[in-house]
Amino acid sequence: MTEHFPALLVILPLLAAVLIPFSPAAVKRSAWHISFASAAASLALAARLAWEAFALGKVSYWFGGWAPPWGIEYSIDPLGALLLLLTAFVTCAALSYSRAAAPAELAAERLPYFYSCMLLFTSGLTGIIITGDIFNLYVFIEIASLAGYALIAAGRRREALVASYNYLILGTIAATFILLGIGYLYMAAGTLNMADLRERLPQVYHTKTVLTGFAFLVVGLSIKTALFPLHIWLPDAYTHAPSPVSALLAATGTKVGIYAMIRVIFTVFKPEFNPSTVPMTVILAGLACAGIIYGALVALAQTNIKRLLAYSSVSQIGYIILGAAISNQTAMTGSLLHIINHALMKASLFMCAGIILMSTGAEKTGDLKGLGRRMPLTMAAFTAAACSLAGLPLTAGFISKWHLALGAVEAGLWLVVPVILAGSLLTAVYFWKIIEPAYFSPAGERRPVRPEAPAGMLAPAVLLAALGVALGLAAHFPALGAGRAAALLLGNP
Amino acid sequence: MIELIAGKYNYWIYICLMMIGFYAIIAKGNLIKKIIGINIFQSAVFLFYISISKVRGGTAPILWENAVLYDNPLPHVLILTAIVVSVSTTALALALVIRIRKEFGAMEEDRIAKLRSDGP
Amino acid sequence: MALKFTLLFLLVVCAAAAVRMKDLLGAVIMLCAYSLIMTLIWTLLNAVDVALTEAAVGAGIVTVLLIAALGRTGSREEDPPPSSLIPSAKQPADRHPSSLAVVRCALPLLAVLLTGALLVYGTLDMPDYSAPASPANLHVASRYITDSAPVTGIVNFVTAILTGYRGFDTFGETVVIFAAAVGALLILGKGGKK
Amino acid sequence: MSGRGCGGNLIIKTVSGFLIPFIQLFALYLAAHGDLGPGGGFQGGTIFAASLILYAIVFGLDEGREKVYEKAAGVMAAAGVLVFGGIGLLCMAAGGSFLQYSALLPGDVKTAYHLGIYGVEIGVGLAVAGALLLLFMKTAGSRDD
Repeated sequence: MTEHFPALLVILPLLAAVLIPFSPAAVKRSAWHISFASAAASLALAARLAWEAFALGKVSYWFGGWAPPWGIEYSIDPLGALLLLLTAFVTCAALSYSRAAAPAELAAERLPYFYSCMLLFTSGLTGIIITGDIFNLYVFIEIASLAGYALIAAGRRREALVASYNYLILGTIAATFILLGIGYLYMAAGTLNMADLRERLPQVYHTKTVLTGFAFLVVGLSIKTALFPLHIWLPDAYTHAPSPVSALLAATGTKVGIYAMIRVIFTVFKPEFNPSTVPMTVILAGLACAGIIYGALVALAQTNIKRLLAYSSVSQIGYIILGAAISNQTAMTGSLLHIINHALMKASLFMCAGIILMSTGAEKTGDLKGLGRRMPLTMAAFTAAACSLAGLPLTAGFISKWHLALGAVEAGLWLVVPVILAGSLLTAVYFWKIIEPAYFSPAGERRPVRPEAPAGMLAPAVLLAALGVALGLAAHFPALGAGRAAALLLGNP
Repeated sequence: MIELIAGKYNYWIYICLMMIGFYAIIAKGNLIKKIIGINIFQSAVFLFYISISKVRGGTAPILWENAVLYDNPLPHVLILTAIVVSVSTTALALALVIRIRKEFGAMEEDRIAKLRSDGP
Repeated sequence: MALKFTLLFLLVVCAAAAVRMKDLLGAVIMLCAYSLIMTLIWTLLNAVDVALTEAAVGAGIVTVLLIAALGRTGSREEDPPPSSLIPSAKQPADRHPSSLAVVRCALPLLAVLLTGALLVYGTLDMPDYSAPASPANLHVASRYITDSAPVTGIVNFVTAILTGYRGFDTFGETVVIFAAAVGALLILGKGGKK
Repeated sequence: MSGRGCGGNLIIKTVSGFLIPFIQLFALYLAAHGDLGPGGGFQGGTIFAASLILYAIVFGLDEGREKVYEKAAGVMAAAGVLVFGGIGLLCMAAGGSFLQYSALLPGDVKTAYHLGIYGVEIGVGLAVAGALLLLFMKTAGSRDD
């Protein structure tokens, strides 16, 4: 049975998602239970697969029993295993948060559809992570995207509809670019399997066809990952989506996009592919640096909490891409660590923002006066997560940014180091805008309806933030795992 | 030069179509017009894939005893999948447009932007 | 050859007309014509399965969905924002701002031309159209043609790949359309009265 | 739209009433003959959905029963995906990998393929027809909005 785990990891949540929305009322009422059970099962499968992938280096699964270049292959290396584990874990957290949050933000009759879309979204992401076939990647990108568009528009706010529509338009342009890039690569190499492409493409690296295909793939994936300046869909979408959706999307959606980009750059292509006409890595690193500073500066100017968090995402995505662009062992380790760190922390932050909105109605940074005393747990989780994102010592963020800076120094990119430091400083400043009134201002006239949020919402937020601190204290383990994943990816074990 | 044109003009026509659709998506303000643009944009890419599959002298990819050469069936399969994805996207986009129209009473981007900034 | 060239020309005309027309119903009809011509071209290119699907989906379902949506949203594309919605003090500034006009036309045009130029650049050393020895036709595809019928007993190669070799993609495809249906329900709510 | 029907145009109603059964027959033919010629579950399902949409446009659907129709279409779509996935899981249970039809009948590989592919085509057809019908009903909406 264990040999089928890669397939089951994707298929079980998909079938659960199909089962929920059109079943008899009794099944629909337990929609949350079904979706949480399948997410928990996915987490268990992912844990088992991750163990196997780290032990063996690679796990692969052939659909229909067809050998790889002819059939579709699933393949999991340590990097994929890390992402699988992360996605499954955050999905569980977001679902347990949804149990109390979703009924507050959605009409009751839409809940089964909502849970179905959550499962479709995460199984789409899982499919993207696990697949070894580049066209299958496109299909699962579309599953995740369609579910994502619907999820953003699920709430009661009408602004969310426009945000979702704009995301749909940009996302479809991105997907079509990806499809086009796949077509160009197929035309040059005659195969769709990623490992096979890696073997066959070097003979045609010099052609304009391959260069163009590569460019379209990277641009398409950059839109999906919201790399500056293609991030324009992100702030509105994260601001107006229901809070469990913001948490899930911010934690997993963009990360998986980055993962797909890393796959294309490092697995489909070899390091030898460095077109002299267009220095791809320099452009990526430049855009990443610009994104770090731009996102942080715009976040500084925001008064809406969720919008501030959204721009903070633009900035943090810059860090992750920066590490991938520098692409030496240390920087890549930092990049992977920051994927984990940012996923956990941003999920926690969006959950806290949702809790605050639900119990006090506060959306603006100015409305938080005195909240530190009234909602101590929520604000403690928020503060811990913010510290970790800013990269304070003893948090997970410190380890990831330390690796990034070290990697930049190793690569001789001294100019990048001040950008990393300035970005961290700005992160601390914009989070201070939220934390300062909460702890150091006398309470305003807004009184919370309840002293704290329901435990079901609070627990995942606190757990995720605590994990950030724990990973920072026991920095050895995540760094070891990410280091091994990075080494295998870059081909220097 | 002539050989270049003769060998490549099929590809250039699909690029031309694609750019017409792309222009509609990014320059038009009407929400339905953008969806029409997306449809043109995507099917132009489909045309590109199908032109990859054509082989000179090939017949349709169905087993036939008199056939010497077949056209490449793989792009056909990929495009069948992509067409389904395309109609799904269109349908979801239309659902969004209908809700937007209901909530804002408008279908033009700048009018909606105004309503958002003035609105409650 | 001449037929195909004419059809390709008509395709461009229909696409341009669909984009230019202010009457959205007309634009949808143009899109339908575009799909039908596409169907004919694909038939000429021997992609019969794809042509059949495009006829049913592109010319059929997409047109019906668009017209049904137009019935609920109104079918005219508007030029300038109506003045009643603009605060009167701002009106002169908003009506003919030259900078806005630049953003509206020149910037998209520039983006489109750049993208198109990159795509054309990519075609320059592509294998010629319909060359039998291009890599796309040699590696994986040739194996499908020689093996699929003897192994699976299915004489239509497209079906053999669609449900056999790449059956999991097809599973993904049914999930995509299912996701669209659930997504539409999530956005629009259940039927009947509110 | 679904409540109205097409006014009282006798010609349209007669012609459609005559055509719809043939369209449906053609749809079933396509769905069943994907292994021999062009066509398959997807095309068959789409054309079947189109015939029902034509019916809805010409004759109108029973008002007040939209929920029932919607439910039926949804169940159809879900059943289609479940049939497809179920066949995949069945292959797994029989010892193969997901969608490895040859595991279904170890002795006779070609029959196994035919069986598996028929099942899959039925699944695709149901899923596509159901989902497209549902999408049409949602897009066309009911009369009161």
